[in-house]
Amino acid sequence: MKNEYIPQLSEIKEVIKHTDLEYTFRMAFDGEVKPGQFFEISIPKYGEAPISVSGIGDGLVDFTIRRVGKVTDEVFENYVGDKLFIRGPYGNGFDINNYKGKEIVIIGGGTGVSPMRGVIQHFSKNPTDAVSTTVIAGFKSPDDVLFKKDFEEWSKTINVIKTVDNAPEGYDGPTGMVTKYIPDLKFQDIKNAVFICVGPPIMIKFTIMEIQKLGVADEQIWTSYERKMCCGLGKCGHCKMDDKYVCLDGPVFNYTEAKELFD
Amino acid sequence: MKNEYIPQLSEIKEVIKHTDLEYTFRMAFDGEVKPGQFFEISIPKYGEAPISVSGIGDGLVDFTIRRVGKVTDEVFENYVGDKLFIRGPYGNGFDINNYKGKEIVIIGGGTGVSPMRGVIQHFSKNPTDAVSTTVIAGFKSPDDVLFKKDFEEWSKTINVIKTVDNAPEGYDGPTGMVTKYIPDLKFQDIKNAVFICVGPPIMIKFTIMEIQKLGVADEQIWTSYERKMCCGLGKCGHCKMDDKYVCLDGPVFNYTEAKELFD
Amino acid sequence: MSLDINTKKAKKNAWRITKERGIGASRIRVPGGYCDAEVLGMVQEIAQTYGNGYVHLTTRQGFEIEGIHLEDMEEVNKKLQPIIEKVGINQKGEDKDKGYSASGTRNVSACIGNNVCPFANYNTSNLARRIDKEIFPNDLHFKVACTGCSNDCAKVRMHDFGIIGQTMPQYDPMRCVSCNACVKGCQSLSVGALRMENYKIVRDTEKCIGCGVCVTKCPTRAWTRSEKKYYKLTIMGRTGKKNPRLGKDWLIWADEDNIVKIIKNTYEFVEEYISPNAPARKEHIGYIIDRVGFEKFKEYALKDVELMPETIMNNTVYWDGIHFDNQH
Amino acid sequence: MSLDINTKKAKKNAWRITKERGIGASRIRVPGGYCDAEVLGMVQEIAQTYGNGYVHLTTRQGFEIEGIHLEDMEEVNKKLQPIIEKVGINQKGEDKDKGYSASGTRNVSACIGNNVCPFANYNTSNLARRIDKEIFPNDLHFKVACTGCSNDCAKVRMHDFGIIGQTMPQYDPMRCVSCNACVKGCQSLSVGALRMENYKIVRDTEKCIGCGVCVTKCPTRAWTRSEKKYYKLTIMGRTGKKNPRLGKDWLIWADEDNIVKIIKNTYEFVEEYISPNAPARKEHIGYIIDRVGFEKFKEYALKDVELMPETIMNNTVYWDGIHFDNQH
Amino acid sequence: MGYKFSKEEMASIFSKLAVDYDVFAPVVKKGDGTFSDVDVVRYDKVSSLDEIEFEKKSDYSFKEALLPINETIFYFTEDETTVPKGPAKERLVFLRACDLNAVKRLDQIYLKNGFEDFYYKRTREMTKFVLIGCKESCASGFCASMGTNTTDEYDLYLKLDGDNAYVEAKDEKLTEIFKAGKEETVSPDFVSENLIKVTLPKNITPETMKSELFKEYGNRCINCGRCNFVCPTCTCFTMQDIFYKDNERNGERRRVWASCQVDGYTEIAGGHGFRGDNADRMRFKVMHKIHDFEKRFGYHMCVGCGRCDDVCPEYISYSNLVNRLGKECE
Amino acid sequence: MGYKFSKEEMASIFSKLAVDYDVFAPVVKKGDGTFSDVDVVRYDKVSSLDEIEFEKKSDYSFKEALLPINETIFYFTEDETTVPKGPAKERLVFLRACDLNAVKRLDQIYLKNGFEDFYYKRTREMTKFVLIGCKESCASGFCASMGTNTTDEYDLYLKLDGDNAYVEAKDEKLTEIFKAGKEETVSPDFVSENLIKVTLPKNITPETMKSELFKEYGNRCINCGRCNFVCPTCTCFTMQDIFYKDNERNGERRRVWASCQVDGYTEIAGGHGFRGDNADRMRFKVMHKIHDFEKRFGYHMCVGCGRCDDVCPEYISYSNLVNRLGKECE
Repeated sequence: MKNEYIPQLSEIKEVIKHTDLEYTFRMAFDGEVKPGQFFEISIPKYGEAPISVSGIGDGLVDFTIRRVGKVTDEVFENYVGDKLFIRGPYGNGFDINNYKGKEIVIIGGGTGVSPMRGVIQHFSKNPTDAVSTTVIAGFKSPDDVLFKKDFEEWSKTINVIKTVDNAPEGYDGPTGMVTKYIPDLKFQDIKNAVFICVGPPIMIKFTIMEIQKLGVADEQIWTSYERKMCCGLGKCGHCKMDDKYVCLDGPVFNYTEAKELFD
Repeated sequence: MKNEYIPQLSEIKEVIKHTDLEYTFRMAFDGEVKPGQFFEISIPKYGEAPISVSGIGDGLVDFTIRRVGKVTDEVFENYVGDKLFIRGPYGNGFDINNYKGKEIVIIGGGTGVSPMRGVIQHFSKNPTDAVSTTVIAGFKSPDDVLFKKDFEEWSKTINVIKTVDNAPEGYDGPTGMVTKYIPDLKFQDIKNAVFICVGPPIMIKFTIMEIQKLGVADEQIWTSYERKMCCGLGKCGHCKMDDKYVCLDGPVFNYTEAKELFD
Repeated sequence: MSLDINTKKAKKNAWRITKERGIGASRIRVPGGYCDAEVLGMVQEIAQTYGNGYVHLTTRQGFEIEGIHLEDMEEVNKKLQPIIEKVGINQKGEDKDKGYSASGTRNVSACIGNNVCPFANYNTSNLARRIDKEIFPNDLHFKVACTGCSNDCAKVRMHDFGIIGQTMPQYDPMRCVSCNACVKGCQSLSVGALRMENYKIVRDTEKCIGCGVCVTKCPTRAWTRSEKKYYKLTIMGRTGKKNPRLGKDWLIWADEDNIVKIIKNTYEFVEEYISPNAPARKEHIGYIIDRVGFEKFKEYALKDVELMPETIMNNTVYWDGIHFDNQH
Repeated sequence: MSLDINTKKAKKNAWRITKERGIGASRIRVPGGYCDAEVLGMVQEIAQTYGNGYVHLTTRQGFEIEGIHLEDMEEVNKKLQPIIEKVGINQKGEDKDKGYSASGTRNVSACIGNNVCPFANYNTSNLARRIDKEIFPNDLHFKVACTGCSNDCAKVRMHDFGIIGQTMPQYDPMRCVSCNACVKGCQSLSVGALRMENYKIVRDTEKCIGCGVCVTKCPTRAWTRSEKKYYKLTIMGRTGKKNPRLGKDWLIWADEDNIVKIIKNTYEFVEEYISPNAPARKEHIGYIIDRVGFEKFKEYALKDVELMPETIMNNTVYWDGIHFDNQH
Repeated sequence: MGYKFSKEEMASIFSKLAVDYDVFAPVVKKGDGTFSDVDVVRYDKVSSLDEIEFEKKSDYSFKEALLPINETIFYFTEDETTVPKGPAKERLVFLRACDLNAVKRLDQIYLKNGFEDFYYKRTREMTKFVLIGCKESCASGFCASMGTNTTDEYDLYLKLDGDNAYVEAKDEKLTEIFKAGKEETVSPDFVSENLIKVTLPKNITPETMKSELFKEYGNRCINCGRCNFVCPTCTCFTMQDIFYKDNERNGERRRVWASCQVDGYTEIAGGHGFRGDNADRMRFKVMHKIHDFEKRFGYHMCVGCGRCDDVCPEYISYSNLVNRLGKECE
Repeated sequence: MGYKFSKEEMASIFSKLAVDYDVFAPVVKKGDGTFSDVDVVRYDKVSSLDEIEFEKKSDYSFKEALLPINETIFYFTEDETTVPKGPAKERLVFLRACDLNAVKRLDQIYLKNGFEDFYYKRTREMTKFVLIGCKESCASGFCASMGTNTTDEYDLYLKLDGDNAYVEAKDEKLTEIFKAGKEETVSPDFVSENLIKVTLPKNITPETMKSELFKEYGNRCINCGRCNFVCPTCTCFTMQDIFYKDNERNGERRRVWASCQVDGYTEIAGGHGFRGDNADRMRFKVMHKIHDFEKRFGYHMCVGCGRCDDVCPEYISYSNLVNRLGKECE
C-alpha cells in the first residue's frame, strides 16, 4: 500500500528572484502536473507547506514562494543543486478545456498570479485557442511585481494590464486596484466570457462583485483557494469548507460551487 | 496664711565627700531641728527630694546625699557658696529622751546611718546619758563607708562595730551583715535596752527579726522610714502607710506602730 | 436538554461554577460584614433546600452556598432577593429576583469597626456600605476594604483600595498627669511616636499613624479624638501569583468624601485603560497602573478631588512585594 | 452588684469586651470556614435572643454576635456548645457549656478550596480543620491560613503561617497537542513558567509555582496533577501598626505532615522565647523571630522534621514590608 | 427657702449668674470618651443652663473644680519664686449628694491633716455648691450603704422638671438672686436605696491585708489609675518642676494628680518602689477607702459614687471586692 | 453465539487475552481530571478486567486507540526517511454503540475520502471491537436521535452482571476463545431512548449559516478544543516536524490531533487565518457534525455521545444548540 505521506527528494534546478521576498524555484519533477495544482514542499526540521505550481516544464516544476512563515524562510537558504522534499501534485488544477474558445479574463493579485501562470502561458502561446485573453494583475508596488519577464512576453500576444496599488511619482504604468479595470473591459459576447480570479480573499470578493456587475453568470467564474493544508490528502481537515476539501475538490472551484463555501 | 510649699534659699557652707557617690552638704538654716527630721531639698528645674538631717549645728544643718536619681545628681554640681532651695524641717525626728538611761543599740545600714547621726553624736558626746551605747553600722564595702571621721571619733566613747559586706583580701575590720553582730551583744538588762534601726527595708526586716530573738519587746525598738514624700505636708499621699503619713507621723516610728504599717 | 449555561453570565451573576460538573455555588455577599441575623436563617434555608447543607464563610464576608445544581440557579436567585434587600445592595428594578447584578467588583469588606471594637476609629461597616452603594453594581475587578485602625484586621493592604481609620489625637496638657500610659501604649502597641518632655507629651507628627492608642490608654481624657474622622488610603495591594505586594500609603489624613470620589474616579481610569485582552474584563487595577503609569492614574483619580489642607499625598507610590513573574 | 468581669479570661474565652460599657460580643469561629448550615440558625437565635440582632461576619471566617450584655456570657456560652460541636472544635470535657477554651490562636482560615473551587489544589477546609485540631486550644497568638493556590484568596501572606496549595504538574508529551493553552494560561494567569519547544512544553522548574493552571487549561489531560499534594509554606507575614509585611516563602514543595509538625514545633519556640512583657502573652511570632533570630526559630521549627527530597527550603528568609516603627 | 421658675426664667437667671460666678458643672463632651464616637461626661466651666448634664452621673467627678489636674505652685525666675493668683471669681459647683459628701473628705485632707493647703483653701473659700438631686439611684452607686446619699451642705439646690425649675437656696447671696421666683417648698431628691448594696468588712485584721482577693483583683488590674482619677475622694498628687524651653533658668513647679495604682507612685530616688505588686496596690487603695481613712479620721473615705466601677477598663468592681472582703471577714 | 461465565472465569480468560492482544479500554484515572481530586475516564491499555470502567461513559473517546494523539509519520536522518513500525499485536478496543458507530466515520475519512491513510489502515486492520452495552441511557447522550444507539459491527460483546459475565462473539478467532463457556443467548443492551432528544434542522440554507445562535455560543466559547478532543468522530490533525536537540540534522514528522476551535487551525503561512471569529468556528464545527458531512457522505457525522456537552468548561450544550437551530429552521 502506498504511503502518501512520504515525500521525495527533488533537486533545485534554478532560482529566479522576483522581489526581495519572492522567488521562483525550478525543481526536478517527473510526472503529470496541471496548472493550479499544488505540492507539499517540506524541509525536514521545519515542516511542510502547500505551494501552488507556478510553471510546468519538462521534468521540471516551478514553485513561486513568498518568504513568509518559518517554512518558506528556510527554503530560501536552498540554492541550485540542493534538494527539497516534495510530494504531490495534489488538487484538481485548472482545466484548459473550460476556457478554450472563450473571451478569457484572468485576474490575479500578488502571488495569486502563480497558480494561473500555466493557464496564461498556454493562451499567450496559443492565443487563438481563445477568442481573446486579458490578464489583469495587481501588485502592491512596482517592487512587488512578479514574473516581470513573463509579463513582457505575454503582452506580445494577449492583453495585459499590470497595475500597482501604490506607485512612486513618475511611474507610468497602470495604477489602482484590479477592480478598477473590470468595468472597462470590452466583450464581443459577455455570455461567452470566462473569468479566472485568484488572490487574497478580499480581492476575490470585490473582484467577483465587479465581475457580476457585468452581468456574468456564476458558471463563467473560476477561482482557486489558498487554505491551510497539512496533508493534501483529505484527512487533516484544515482545508475543509462546507462539504468540500480544498485539497481534494479544489483548489480550483467554479463559482457556482465556491459561492457556497463559507469559511 | 502661710504657704508651706514655698521653699527658702539656703547657702551651702561646706561639702564633705564620703565616697564617690555620697557627700554631706552643710547648709545654712536657722531654726529648731531634730535628728531624724527631713527637709524637702529642691533645685528649681529639677524638683524636690526629701533628705534626712544628718547633723545639726549652730545655724547649720547637714544633709548626706547619695547621688541617685536626677534630683540628687544636680545637687552635686552645687558647691560651697551656691544656694539650694529647702523647706522643712518635717516629720517627728528622734526624741533623745526616749533613749536616755537605756542600753542603746543603734543599727544602721548605708545612708540609713544619716538620720541617726544626731542621736549617735549626742550619746558619744554624752556617754553617761545612757547605760551603754553600741553602734552597728554596715556598708557594702570599705569604699562605701560614710562618716569615717565620725566613726573614729565615736569609737572613743561608745562601742562601734563598723562592718562591711564585702571586703578585699587583707581587710582587717569586721565583715558580714549587721545581723551577724546582734546575737553577741551583751546587755545588763535586756528589758532596759532600746534599739534604733534604720536602713534599707530588707535590712530592717532581718535586723528586727534578729533583735526579737533576744527577747526584746516591740516597744523597745525604733525605726525610721524612707518613703516617697512629695509635699512633706500630709497632702500628696505618697508616704501614707495604713493610717499614718510618714511625713507627719514619722519618719520615726516605734515598732509597735511600725509593725502594722504595710506597704 | 443538557446543561446549557452561559458561565460568564452566571459568574457575573455571582455564581461560582464549581469543579464538580453541573454544580454551582451561590456567592452571597454582605457589605462590610454587617449582617442582620435574619439573613442567616435565609441562607440556611437555601443551603438545606438547594445545596448540600454546607456553607463556606468567606474571608470577604460572604456566604458561599455549596452544592447547588446549576439547574436551580434561577430559583435560588429568587430566594436571594430578600437577602439582597436585607443587606441593602443596589439593584435595578428589572434585576429583582435575578440575584446579584454584578460580581466583578468584590464585596467591600470591613473589620468589625467602631460598632464594637475599642480600637476602631470609625464605623467601618457603614463606610463599606456607603462605598458599596456608590460603586455597585459594577463588573470591573475592584477590591476595597475598610479597617478601623492601623492594626488592619481587614488586611486592607492586600486590596486595591485600603481605607484605614485614623484619628488626629488631640492633647490637652492641662488634663495630663504624666502617667506615661500613652507613651508606653504607643511604644508597645503602635509606632512609638510619643515621648515625654517636661512631664508633657510630645507627639512626633511625622511618625504618628493616627491609630488612637494614646486616646484609649489615657485615663484622664487628656488625649481625645479629633472631631473630624481621618483616613489613610493605601492603594494597589494584591495577592496573586505574579507579584503579591502590600498596598502602600498614598493619602494620609484624608477625608471620606474624597476617598469615595477617588474610588469612583478610578472606575473611569480602568474603563479607559483596561487591557482589551483581559479575560472577562478582569485585570487588577495595580497591573493597569504598572502598565500605564502612576501619573495617568493620579490624573484620573484626583479629578474633582480637593484634598483638605492637612491631607498628605505621596506624589509617587513605590511598590515592591515578591516577584514570581520575572524572578531570576 | 456591679459588673465584675475578668476581662482577660473573657477574652481568652473568645469574648470581645466592646467599646460599649457592659456589652460584649461573642466570637464564634468556624475552622476553615466550613460551616454546617444548621449553625447559621443557631447563631441567629443567639443574636436575636441575647444580642442586638446583628452579626458581623468576620474576615477570619467567624461570626461576631454583637450587643450581648456581659451578664449573659455564661448563658450564651451554653448556647455555643452545639455550635462548637458542630464545627468540630477541640474541647476538654470540663469546658463543656463554657464556650471556647482559648482564643489566642486565631481561627485557622481557608479559602473555599477544592471542595468547590476549580483552581484549588487541595481541600483547604479539611487541612484547616486538621490544624485546628492539632493546635487548639491554645492561647498563644498564632495566625494560620490555608489557601488552595497561589492566587491566595485567603491572604495567607498576611499570616504567621500561610499554606499555599501546589501541585507538581505532570506532563505526558504523548497527549500534548501543542495547543498552547497551558503556555497562554501560565503567561496570563500565572508566572509564565512554560514555553513551547519542538511543539512540546518545557517547564521552567525554578520558576514554576505549582499553581496548576496548566492542568486546568489542558484539554487533553497531557497535564495532570501529581499524586502527592504539595504545599508552599510562607511564614511570618503580618498586618499591624509597626511593620506590616508579606509572608515569604520558606518551604516549597513541602508535605502536609511536616508543615503541621513545624507549626506545632513553633509553639514550643514561642513558649520559650515570647517576651515576658507581652501583654496578655500576645506577641506576634514574627517579632519574636526578629528578636531572637531566624536560626533559633529554625532549630525549633525543624525538630523531628524530615523534609522530602523534593522540598526546597530557603536557608534564610528576608522580610521587608513597610516600617512605621523606625521610619525616618 | 424654695422657689419655682419656668425653665426659661431659670435659664435667664443662670446666664446672669454665670457672669458673676465661674460655674463648674457636668457637661457631655461629644466624642471625647475613651473610644471612638463615645461621649464622656466631665466637669467644665459653663455659661448656660442647657450645657449642664443633669441626668447622667458624670464620669469624672467634680473634684477638678477645686483641685485642678495640673496646678502651678509657683513660678521661679532664677532665685525668686512667685505664686500664681487665686480664683478671680467665686465659683459654683454643681454636684450630687455623694460628691458633696466627698467635699468633706477633700477638706479633711487639705485643711485638717497637718498643714492647711494654701491653694486648696483659697479656692475652697470661694466655692459654693449647687446640689443636683437624684430622683433614682444610678446603676453603680451605693451611697446609701456609705451614708452619703443625703447632705445638707449645699448652698443651692436646683432641679429641672419638665418646663419648670425649682431651687432651694441656703446661701444668703444666692437667696437674693432667686427670691424673685414663686415661693414653694422645695426639698432635694435623695435616693434612700441603691441597686448596689455594700457591706463593709467589720473585723479587719493584719490577716485581712493578705486576702487572696487582692491578688485576684490585682492580677486583673492594669495600673491605669482611672479609678483614682474619677474618684471624688482621691487627693494624691505629685510635684513636677518644669523648665521653660525658651529660657531654661525659669520655670515653674506644679502639682499634678497622682494615682496609687500607677507605676512610680511609691518610687524613690534610685528606683526602689514600695508597692511594686498589683495586689499590694489594690489592697492599699481599698483599705484607704474603707478602713484606714476611717481609722485616722473617724469616717469612711469612700462615698459610694460607683465611678471606679463604671470606668474600670478591666471591669474590676471595687464594690464587689469590698462585699467579698466583707464576707471573708465575717 | 453467546456464552456465560463466572466473573472469575472471565477475568482469567481476559488476562490471557491481554497477552495476545493489546487491549484498550476506558479506565478511571484517579485524580487526573481537570480539577484537583477529580478523576477522568479515558482509554488506556489494560491487562486485567477489573481495570476497565464499565459503568461510566468515558470522558475521552476510544479514538486514541486507533489514532494516537501524537503519531510519528516518519523519522528523517539527513536525506532518508524511515516509517515507524505498525502495531505488533492485534488490538481489542472496548467501546459502546455510539462509539462503534463513530468507527464508521473514522473509516470514512481515513479510508474513503480520497487517499487511504497508511497509518490508520494498518492499525484499523488489526483492530477488533468489544462492545460495552448500555443498560440505560447516559445523561447527555442522544444516540437514539442520531440512530447510533445500536450496532452490529462488534466482534465481541461483553457484559458483566453481578457475579456473571456474558459474551457474544462474532469474530471467529474470539469465538474460539470463549466457546468454553456455557452457551446462552446473549444479546447486547442497547438503549432505545435518551434523556436528551435532538431534532436536526431540516432546511439548512445559506441563511442558517448566519444564525445568531453561532454568535451567541461563539461568544461563550473559549477555544479550548475539548469538544473536538473528546469527540469520537473528530479526525483533524496537524503535521509537526521535530528536530532532535541532540542532533539537529535528524528528527521526525508527526501528526498530532488538531481542533477547529483552537487558534491557528486555519492559519496559513504569513499569519492569515480564515475563521478568526468564534461564531464562524462554532458554525463550522456544528455544520460539519450535522450537515456537510452528511452532504458529502450521506449520513451524519455526529453519533450523539454527548461528550462535548459533558466536557465543555463553558457549559456550551451542542445538543441544545442543534435543537435551537432546528427550531429556527422550521
